[in-house]
Amino acid sequence: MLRTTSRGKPIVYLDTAASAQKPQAVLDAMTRFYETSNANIHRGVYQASEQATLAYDGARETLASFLGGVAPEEIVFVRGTTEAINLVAQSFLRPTLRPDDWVLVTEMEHHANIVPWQLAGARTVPVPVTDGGELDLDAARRLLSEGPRLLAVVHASNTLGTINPIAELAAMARNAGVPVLVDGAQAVGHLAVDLTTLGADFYCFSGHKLFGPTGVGVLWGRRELLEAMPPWQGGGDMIDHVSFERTTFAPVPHKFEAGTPDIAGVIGLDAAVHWLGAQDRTAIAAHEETLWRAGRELLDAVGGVVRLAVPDRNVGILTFTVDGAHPHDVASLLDQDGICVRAGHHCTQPLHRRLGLPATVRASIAPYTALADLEALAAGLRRVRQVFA
Amino acid sequence: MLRTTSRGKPIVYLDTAASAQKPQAVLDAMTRFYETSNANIHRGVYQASEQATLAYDGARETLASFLGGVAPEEIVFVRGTTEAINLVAQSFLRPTLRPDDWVLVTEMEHHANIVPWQLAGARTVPVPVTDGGELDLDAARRLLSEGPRLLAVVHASNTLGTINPIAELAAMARNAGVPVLVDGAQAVGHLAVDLTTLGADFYCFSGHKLFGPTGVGVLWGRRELLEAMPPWQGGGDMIDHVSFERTTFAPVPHKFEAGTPDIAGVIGLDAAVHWLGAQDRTAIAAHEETLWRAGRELLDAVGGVVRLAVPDRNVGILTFTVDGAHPHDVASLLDQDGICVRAGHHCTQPLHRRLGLPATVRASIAPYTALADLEALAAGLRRVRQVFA
Amino acid sequence: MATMDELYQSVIIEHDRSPRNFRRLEAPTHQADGRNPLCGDEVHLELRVDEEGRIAEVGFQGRGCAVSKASASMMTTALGGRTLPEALELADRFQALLTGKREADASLGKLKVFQGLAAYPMRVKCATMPWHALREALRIEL
Amino acid sequence: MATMDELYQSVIIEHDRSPRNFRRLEAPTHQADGRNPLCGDEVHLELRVDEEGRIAEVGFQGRGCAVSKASASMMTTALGGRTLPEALELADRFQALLTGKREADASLGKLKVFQGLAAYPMRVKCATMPWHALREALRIEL
Ligand SMILES: Cc1ncc(COP(=O)(O)O)c(C=O)c1O
Ligand SMILES: Cc1ncc(COP(=O)(O)O)c(C=O)c1O
Repeated sequence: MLRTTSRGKPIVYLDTAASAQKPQAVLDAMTRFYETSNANIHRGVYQASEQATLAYDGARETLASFLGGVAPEEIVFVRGTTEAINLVAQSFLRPTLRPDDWVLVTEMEHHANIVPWQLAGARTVPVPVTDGGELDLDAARRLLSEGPRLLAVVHASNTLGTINPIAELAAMARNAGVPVLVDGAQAVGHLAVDLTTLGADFYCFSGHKLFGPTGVGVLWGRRELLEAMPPWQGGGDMIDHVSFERTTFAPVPHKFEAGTPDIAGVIGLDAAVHWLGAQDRTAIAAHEETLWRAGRELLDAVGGVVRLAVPDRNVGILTFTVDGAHPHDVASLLDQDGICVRAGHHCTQPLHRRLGLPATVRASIAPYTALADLEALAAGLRRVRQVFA
Repeated sequence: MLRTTSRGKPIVYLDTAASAQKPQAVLDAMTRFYETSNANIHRGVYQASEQATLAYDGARETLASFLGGVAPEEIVFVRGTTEAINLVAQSFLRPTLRPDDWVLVTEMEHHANIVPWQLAGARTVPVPVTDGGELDLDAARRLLSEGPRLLAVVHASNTLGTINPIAELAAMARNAGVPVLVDGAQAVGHLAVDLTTLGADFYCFSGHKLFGPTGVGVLWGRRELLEAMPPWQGGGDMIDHVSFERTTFAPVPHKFEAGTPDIAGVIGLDAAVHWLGAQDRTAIAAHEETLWRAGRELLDAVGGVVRLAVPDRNVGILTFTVDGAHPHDVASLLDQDGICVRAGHHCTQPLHRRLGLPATVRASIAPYTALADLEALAAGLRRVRQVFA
Repeated sequence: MATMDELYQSVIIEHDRSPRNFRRLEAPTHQADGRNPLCGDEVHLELRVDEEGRIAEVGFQGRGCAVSKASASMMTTALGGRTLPEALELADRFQALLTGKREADASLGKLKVFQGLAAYPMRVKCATMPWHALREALRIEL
Repeated sequence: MATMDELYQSVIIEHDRSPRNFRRLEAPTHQADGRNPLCGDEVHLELRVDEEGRIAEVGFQGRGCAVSKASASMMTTALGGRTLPEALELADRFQALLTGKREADASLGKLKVFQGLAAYPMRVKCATMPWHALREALRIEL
């Protein structure tokens, strides 16, 4: 994709935070699956089904070790971050929800980490975000002591790029006896995540933001919690015994994977994680940080570009507004130059209300981003300023 | 895949009822998406996102016309049949469920059309299956008059191949004021389905059995019903306005498509439906029926192979047992010859209990099946008989 | 076909800067709120329909991109003096123009500059949003 | 490496036809049910452990494929006279053999014919199912 053109110009892809481009190895793995061992899993004794099953179960092991060496049975394959959170909301929270129960979220959460709790019947109360774009930890500590059922917090903000101090928050939550769900959608592609030490109880992310395919994501949960939760969806592969009177269920993780999963998607995600594992992640992080700092300077030099206040620990997100020009207009005019950025509320309406802005423009940095991409962005913004001059 | 070998022999794929092989056009469409317009949908104003959005929304139109010309807004993309049924169970049934409410299912349902109703809190009561492998319509009529909340019935049985008289059942249900969900997982690949005349209220199927990719499926529902249903999953793209106090939702179908969907999967399914639309479906149906009849004779000639009693209107499924040999052993030994069949309960434990069999062997016929495949099956079964002789 | 830049420069920027009828009415007879949930843009639309059933006054407020603002601004001027059925018909014609289902013709007047937007489907919603609010408003008599 | 056919012909078919200890015990001290939910196979296993803590008798019933039946049959003969820790250790060794984590050695006795099954992971479950039931049974004293 990065070799293609957009609106006749070479593409400048700065929207990885929405969805990442895929290494060839990921596409190849999926095509190879469909061409050589396409079959359903867990049910056939013939070779293709066996290979599909081994590849699928192997992906669980790949993901388990990618996340710091957790147990493979703690990895549940879902469609993405959104489904993972809905699963926890419906299967962990709802069955034991009492009237007036509430979930502690933050002002910087993605809608995916707000609405599922509301749909499960809980109130959501936010930890405030400071003017510097960080979580107010004192407020978090105070709110944790007021008896929320759960702390649901984003590891890295998709709008600000802020990397939240999860270990610290998880320790506070543990003291308060509050379980913690972490939305890792924006974090896993940039940070090494070790769930054996992080302190979270649930962690989730989407494959498509981790250089993998659409349609697949991961929910990790502590085994005791997963085991105690009733199944959410029912169907094939998640049962032990079915009758019209009484049905019993398979052990975790199968209990949570009803029906035919996105087998090819899981195999693609496995390939993406292998690809990432073969990269020098420290070097990538350094590259991204260098570009992020350069990007800030380039934007500041345009004039009339107002960057959001964000902390220095950042996953490489540049979010800004342009004086006198609405974000959508900015993105449309940049699009004329083949530059792909995101404009809107980025599914964080409450954060935008906090910022007093209906919408912002976001450029996000990935391993394949080059300085030239950011220079193109700055040049594009100069043109936007001219149009609106 | 059909050009590959299995256990060193050319593959004989007779497990399309579990998952179909994919035309090249489907793989190409997905690869093309990832290579030329991979981006998230509904949120970007740049060209790649725009193309992805148009392709995704276009798939909704393709599916709507494939199903007889229903409204595109009535098409909800889900992971597969299983998720579709769970959605209806949780969003249509559960919110209005009273104690003692029950769902009328049938003895030939797949677990995916039994367990979700149970998880939603309803009892399941089955329409019996006759010795000939058909639904007992008199019993169905009687049971419908006893006040079930819903009739949930499979269009074509994945174990028997029976094509159920859905129009007739739907008419009975309508008289009794009972809404009808039809599990079309095994039907859409074989029959032309016209939802404007069928009489169903919900219809669902999986892409991977319709020559499409894994990870995608369709729920169709009457607009009035979908509109009246609360959302099931919460997250991005399904909201109108989000706040910590109160959230409002987007119109159908978006209300039911929270988070990033399997964009590539939807595009692959679109390609599969286009591919199917370009075939002569009458000719395919005739080909399948000829093979099915030939298959029956070939199996009967082996000796010691006992076919299940099934009606003549059939989607091309051959299910049998072999005297003195357990289905798993049969399938394993056939696998030695590169023959892929399914052995087990095929996710229809209640039907198997009705048949008095713990497991059966199933061979299923597809457009790409050849007489030689069935001859190979018969020869393989002769060898199985020798091993067990 | 106009490029996006030309579209902006020809008309959109001008209306964005000096929107017509950007105000509340004294005695509206109809009103509605329009929203584009994907971008958070909002428009509040008010109309006054006189005794003869003709649109006498239109005002809008809100925040949005230049496209939606220009579209709302030009809509308010295009509606004056029309009956409600005429207004709805204009809304349909505008929608058809932007979704490429219809060519521009004289009946659209100045609105036809928006035709260039048909090539940018993600932005079409910005331009049609005020018109959706109009349809809504005509249903909600005060 | 034995092919599936050879495996069946060498031992599985024979035990399938004449399973050893295919019966209920008079006075079991332990029992459990094993099930392979994917294929519906079931085994009911009973043990009698004597005063010295050794397995004196084992019986099984149920229905299943030839592999699970042969495995259960051979398990019942292999367990006689063992202590419970010894039985569990044998279960571990058997599991390791079938998952390719360990080569066959003399300690496995006749059970080592199952090694060929390691190449067929979907069938491994059939062979290990009775052994899982054993682990379960040793937890459930009657
Ligand atoms: C009749 C029937 N219903 C439901 C399903 C479940 O489909 P999926 O596993 O794709 O959700 C299947 C396939 O396994 C089926 O054959
Ligand atoms: C922080 C965060 N959480 C959740 C999501 C939702 O992910 P998905 O749409 O893949 O379910 C996203 C991406 O949109 C995100 O950035």
